[in-house]
Amino acid sequence: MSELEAYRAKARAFLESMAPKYGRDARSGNTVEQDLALGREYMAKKYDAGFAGINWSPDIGGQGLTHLHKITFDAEEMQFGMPVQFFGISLGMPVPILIHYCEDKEFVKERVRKALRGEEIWCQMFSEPSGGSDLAALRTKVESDGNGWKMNGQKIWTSWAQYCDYGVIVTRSDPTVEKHKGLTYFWIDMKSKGVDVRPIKLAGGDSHVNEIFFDDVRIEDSQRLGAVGGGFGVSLHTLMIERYIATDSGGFGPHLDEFVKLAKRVDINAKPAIEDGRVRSAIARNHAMRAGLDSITKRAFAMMMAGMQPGPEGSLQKLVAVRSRQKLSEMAMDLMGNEGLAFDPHAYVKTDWGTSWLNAPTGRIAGGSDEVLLNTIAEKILGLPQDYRPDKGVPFNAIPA
Amino acid sequence: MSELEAYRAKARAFLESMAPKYGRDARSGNTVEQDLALGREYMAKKYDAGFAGINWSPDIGGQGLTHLHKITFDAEEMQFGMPVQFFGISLGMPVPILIHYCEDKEFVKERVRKALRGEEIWCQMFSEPSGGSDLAALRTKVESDGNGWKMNGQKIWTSWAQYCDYGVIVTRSDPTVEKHKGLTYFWIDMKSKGVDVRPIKLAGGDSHVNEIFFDDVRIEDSQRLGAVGGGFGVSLHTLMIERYIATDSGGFGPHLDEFVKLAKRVDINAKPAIEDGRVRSAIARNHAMRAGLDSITKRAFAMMMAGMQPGPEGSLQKLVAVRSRQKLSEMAMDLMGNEGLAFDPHAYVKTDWGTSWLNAPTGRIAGGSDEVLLNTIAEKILGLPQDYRPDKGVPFNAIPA
Amino acid sequence: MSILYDEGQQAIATESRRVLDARMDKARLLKLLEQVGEHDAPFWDTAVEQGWTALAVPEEHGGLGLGLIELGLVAQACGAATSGAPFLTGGYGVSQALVQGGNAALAAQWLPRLASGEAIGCVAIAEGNAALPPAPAVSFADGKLSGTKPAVPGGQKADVALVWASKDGQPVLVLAELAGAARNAVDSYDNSRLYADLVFAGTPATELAAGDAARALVLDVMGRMAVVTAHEQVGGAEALLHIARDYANTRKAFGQPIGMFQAIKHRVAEMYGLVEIARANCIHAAASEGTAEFLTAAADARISATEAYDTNSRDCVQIHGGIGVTWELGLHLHMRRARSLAVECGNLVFWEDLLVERLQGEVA
Amino acid sequence: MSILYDEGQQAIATESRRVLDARMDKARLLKLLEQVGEHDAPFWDTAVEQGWTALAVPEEHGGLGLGLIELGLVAQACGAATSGAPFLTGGYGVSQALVQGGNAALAAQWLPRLASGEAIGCVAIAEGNAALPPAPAVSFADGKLSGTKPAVPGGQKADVALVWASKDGQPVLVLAELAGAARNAVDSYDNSRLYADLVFAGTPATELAAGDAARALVLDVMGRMAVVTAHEQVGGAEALLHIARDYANTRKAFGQPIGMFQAIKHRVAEMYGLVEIARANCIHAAASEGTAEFLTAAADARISATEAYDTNSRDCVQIHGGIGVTWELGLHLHMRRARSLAVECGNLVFWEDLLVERLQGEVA
Repeated sequence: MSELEAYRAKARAFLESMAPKYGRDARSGNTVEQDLALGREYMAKKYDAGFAGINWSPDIGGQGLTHLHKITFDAEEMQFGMPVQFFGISLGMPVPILIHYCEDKEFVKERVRKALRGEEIWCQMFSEPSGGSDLAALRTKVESDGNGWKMNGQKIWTSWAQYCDYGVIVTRSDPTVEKHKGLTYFWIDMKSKGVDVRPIKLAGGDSHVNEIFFDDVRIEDSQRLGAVGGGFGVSLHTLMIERYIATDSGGFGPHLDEFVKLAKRVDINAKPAIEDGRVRSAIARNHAMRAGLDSITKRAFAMMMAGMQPGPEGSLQKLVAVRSRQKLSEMAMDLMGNEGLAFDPHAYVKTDWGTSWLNAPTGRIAGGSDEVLLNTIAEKILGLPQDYRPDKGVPFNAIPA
Repeated sequence: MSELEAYRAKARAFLESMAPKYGRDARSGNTVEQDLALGREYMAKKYDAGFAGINWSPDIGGQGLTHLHKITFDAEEMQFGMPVQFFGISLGMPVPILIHYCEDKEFVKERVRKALRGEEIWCQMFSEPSGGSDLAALRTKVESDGNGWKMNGQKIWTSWAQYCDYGVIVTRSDPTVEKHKGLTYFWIDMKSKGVDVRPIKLAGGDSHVNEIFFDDVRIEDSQRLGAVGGGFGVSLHTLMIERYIATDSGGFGPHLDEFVKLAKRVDINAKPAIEDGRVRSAIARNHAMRAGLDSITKRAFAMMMAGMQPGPEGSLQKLVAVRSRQKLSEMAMDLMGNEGLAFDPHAYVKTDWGTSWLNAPTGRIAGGSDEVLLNTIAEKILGLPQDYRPDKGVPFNAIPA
Repeated sequence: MSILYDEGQQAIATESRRVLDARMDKARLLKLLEQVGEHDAPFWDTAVEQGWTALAVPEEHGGLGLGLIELGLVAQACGAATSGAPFLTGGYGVSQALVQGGNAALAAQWLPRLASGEAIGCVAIAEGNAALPPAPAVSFADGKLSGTKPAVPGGQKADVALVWASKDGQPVLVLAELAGAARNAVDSYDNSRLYADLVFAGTPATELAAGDAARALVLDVMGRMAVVTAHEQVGGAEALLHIARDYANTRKAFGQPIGMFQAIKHRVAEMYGLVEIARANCIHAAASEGTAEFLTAAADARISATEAYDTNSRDCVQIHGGIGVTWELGLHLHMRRARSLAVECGNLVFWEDLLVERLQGEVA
Repeated sequence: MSILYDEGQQAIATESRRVLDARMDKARLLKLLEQVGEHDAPFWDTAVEQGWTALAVPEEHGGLGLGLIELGLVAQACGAATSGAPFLTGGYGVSQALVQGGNAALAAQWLPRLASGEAIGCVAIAEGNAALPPAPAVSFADGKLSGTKPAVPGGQKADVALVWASKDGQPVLVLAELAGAARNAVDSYDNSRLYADLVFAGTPATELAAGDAARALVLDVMGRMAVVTAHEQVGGAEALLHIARDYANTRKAFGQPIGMFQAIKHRVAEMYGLVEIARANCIHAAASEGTAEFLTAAADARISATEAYDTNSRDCVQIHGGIGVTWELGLHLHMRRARSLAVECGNLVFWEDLLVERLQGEVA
């Protein structure tokens, strides 16, 4: 057994010991608040067991293992349905950026420990109402204020901000230069005066994202991460930290087996649905697509194990998987006929077709819309020209609103 | 029976009398040249019987009937597979433009009579190698030459030019103004010195389109149609003359009945293909699509009969029908399995799936590509903004090549 | 057959759109999504007040004696407004069965009440996942119904139901008063449809047709309801087209309206194509009422309208980006309605099969 | 299973691409389209010279003893070049049947000749429109074959055929020398595939497997040929992706490269996605040779590769506009090959069904 396989076995043993108290079944019926409390408990257990900060340096409280160990643990953990959704972004992006850019190392160590133990949560404030896919168009502004800064503006789509203690934020410090040049990046205390977090209810009924308003919020210059005017670079760094996080070729919806089971259970015009060509085609095409994505992931993993950089085809995962999940979910609802009209708003997205369908549009937009992903593939991988950009080379405050 | 129905009956009687000598079966196996000779004969018969220039003024030799009479005759004629493909563009666009713009009425009358009788054929020279979807980007240039003009350049995709006596052409007379402003329109004698017509072989193996090279071709100013610099307007007029020509919801490929027949004849894994859901879905979706297009056409007809302007939805016909025909043809070939590997390059596009498939790409490009049609729908019908156009407002000779 | 709307029909279209625009309240509709057992009462009052319930009921029974064309136009306006009550389609299904069924007394008893809006009708054909079970499990014997019909639209509040049942191994269509039946409300993703499992335990009912006559009648009723629903779907799909177009023209990204990007622009053009093809099929189907080709035309309309509404709701949300998935903006009202209407009165697979079986007969 | 290519495999990929790039001649291939009975002789000479015919033949029979991974890489290069001879896949099918079949003498007789390129093999399984007829009409009795196999790839020039036949109501796989069979050349849209109807009238043949063993063997052989073909399809689809990308970057319309229009740009990105998914499935399938999941992986590869090649040939032509449909530019070489490969060794419907039947077993 390779060292990595031994690690996987150890992780699995730990997770199995945790599952009765923290796993999918134990969480069933929890309110968000109950689930968060349970999640904090579980994170502390994970920390104590040595499965926190797996690939982070021991200097700041990590385990000093490789990215592969981290992915291995995450892939195993995903199967148990642990209440970790609150901590994924926190530990995935803001805290690593803090580690990289913040100069007060004692402060960093304390934050890292609390974030890993689930005692504190960090959010990432990038998007704005006017921005959408255009990150550099942001308008939240900071102005010099004594030896610090004063911030005013608004962010949106910030996950879990209502439960967060800290956050990282990119702001416009200079509107007179080209739009991606006048940005500066900070960390802030979410409990600061002038910060107002308002949850946004989504189409599926839940409210895990927020609008955040800033009214003369005071920021010390020591909270700055990177240079003044260097915020766009830090933002890109943030987004690129976790290139190969655990993916799901099912687009974070139900496994294809669930569809096959449904097709075996129900009839189409008095014949088993699984014998119907339409259903067979959907199953086979989805299987081939998912198998391809899985094979891409496995090859990326193998390349990382061999010390190589994985290929760019990993960027297809979300685009292809979530779009397909949306249509497959619709077809599953069609097959269920009147039986599928019933709906449980608390059902699990990976086993319930209605929930999967209702939340699929969010998946196709969050973390890069289909259109942005296609543009990125075309430009970055294939070398096609950028779209026409009338805002290019123009000072931010000269772009027509 | 309405007057129009009576007309339809009369047309049908004429066509039935012609079919044994000129119809689909009689033409089977003809070379292009034989077919052209037969076509000329048929056109003369049609002229003598009073079915030529149906909706043209009696002043110039037409029948003085309505556009509806014309469509009625064309729809009937289409069912007989007469050899009229050589004359469609000639009578559809260049000759009407000549009638409208040419001031020498005796000359026009003579040309009209010969064109209607199939003795002379006209082509329309618009596209250029550098142009593609961008009509106004054309480069074929004319320069003043005494009291006339001298033309140099190249046109492409000109249907049947190798058999044509005359043609209409749009040229660049002034490269120093914005690209759609410096154009001038002429008719020319295709036998003039300096005109070199070279047939282009297409993917399906036939050569009904041509490249045409012009080397110091002399044009009299009396051959000009419209004002100097007014060529773009005359071109648009040309393209809009026949808005509701006879359409075909099958995308000019086989009728859906042919597909149903095939599906009844062949098996999929030892069961009749017609019972397979994939096949059923293809049939049903295509039927619904074609029925919708047919209903649009019938409503347009009804509106014209009521003296109203038909709705813009008529512009969907070619886009939707040809694209669907391409995929349906592929599926038919799949269903035929090894039997469908055989191919007759002279098979009829409306009954043979292989021929339909091989020529479908031409259909999706000629007469406005899918992309141009979608742009037109978006801009002209829905009021969406035009694409970015860096050539807008720029003199033609200042646009980077 | 294809028709141009006459002046009266155009007036119905304009007026129904106008009234619904004036009274439509998105906040009210959003609230209904989270309540089981409530429909959009102001909409239903409007429908009754405007005489929409009477539209397709024969004049001798207190109706206006109009047909599918007119009802379709109203349904289209209702679809655009995601109006929150399923009774119009259900009431039409019941009244058509009464008109065509063989019981004049029953027709005389119920049609005037359906026309006036005093009574609410629903149609219970489906069982399990089957839109039209060939041998329904709900049974009819000695004038009494037994068994359960799942998730019947309007079932929570209807007074009377048209029920597809079995009697001595033969199918029958019967009319049952629901006072004597239990209704288990279904919590759904589109709650104003008022889905209920109707549980019959010896519920008295009256036979309208049996055997082959019942088979022919149930198909005709389903075809008619499918055409009304297809109009409703076209109304929704067209509303989404307009919302998407307007957003693409006003929302800016990278310094320009997002409608300048062909990914957006061409998608909106495709949405238009889907709407117009479905609309054309709807007009044709409504005008084919009573002809031999009616069911074929109804299937064409149903298939293209379902595709249009599902696709346009997917694409309209996608064009909006983040704001498109918020509760407040309410695009999910259309998304949910697209799905509930796609399932009610037979899914795509059902209509595809029905259409192909009819075409098979035509091609020798 | 999924693998990274080792150095030797990478060298095979690079070298086969290099050789074919150097010797590929579009004019020659275009000419072949209009001739019945001719294949691309320089390509076939190259294949023999490079040892591609020997690649997957066991060493004891004069081969190189490599497997599907290596043959797949060569097939991918051939696909990119629309190489004009079908013998590589057919020869592989025959040699695999010989290796796995129960006749050592026959294997010893033919494998060295197939490896050296001295003999050409073809595979005749399909009948009518069925890729794998459960009860083939071609019959085998007393060591002799009777009946016709339609449009066999390579059939015009092959020396030996693997034939799927019936014997006493059981299926058999037999090997027949074609010297004793009639071949009716089929005029096709992709003539260098050398399709011929093989007419057996008492042609001598030797049995390799019968009954269930024959069923298992024919599926394995078809799976292997499907994986080779899928690699060829990926090669073609990838070539089209590159052609489309380059054209989008250079061709200008309305004053800018057409690749700036998202209708073009996003379509090219989608082409990339189809290629990479199919490629990943091909690698996985080739690496799964001999495992229990091989046929599932082969079906995944075949389905995604067929979709990729068909779609990319449609879209690459469309991106080119008028020039894309000219004979000279030759994109139709890919268009035609996409279709001929989609039909050879089982169409999409066949592989979808096979895949679903295997998945059905897995899901309890």
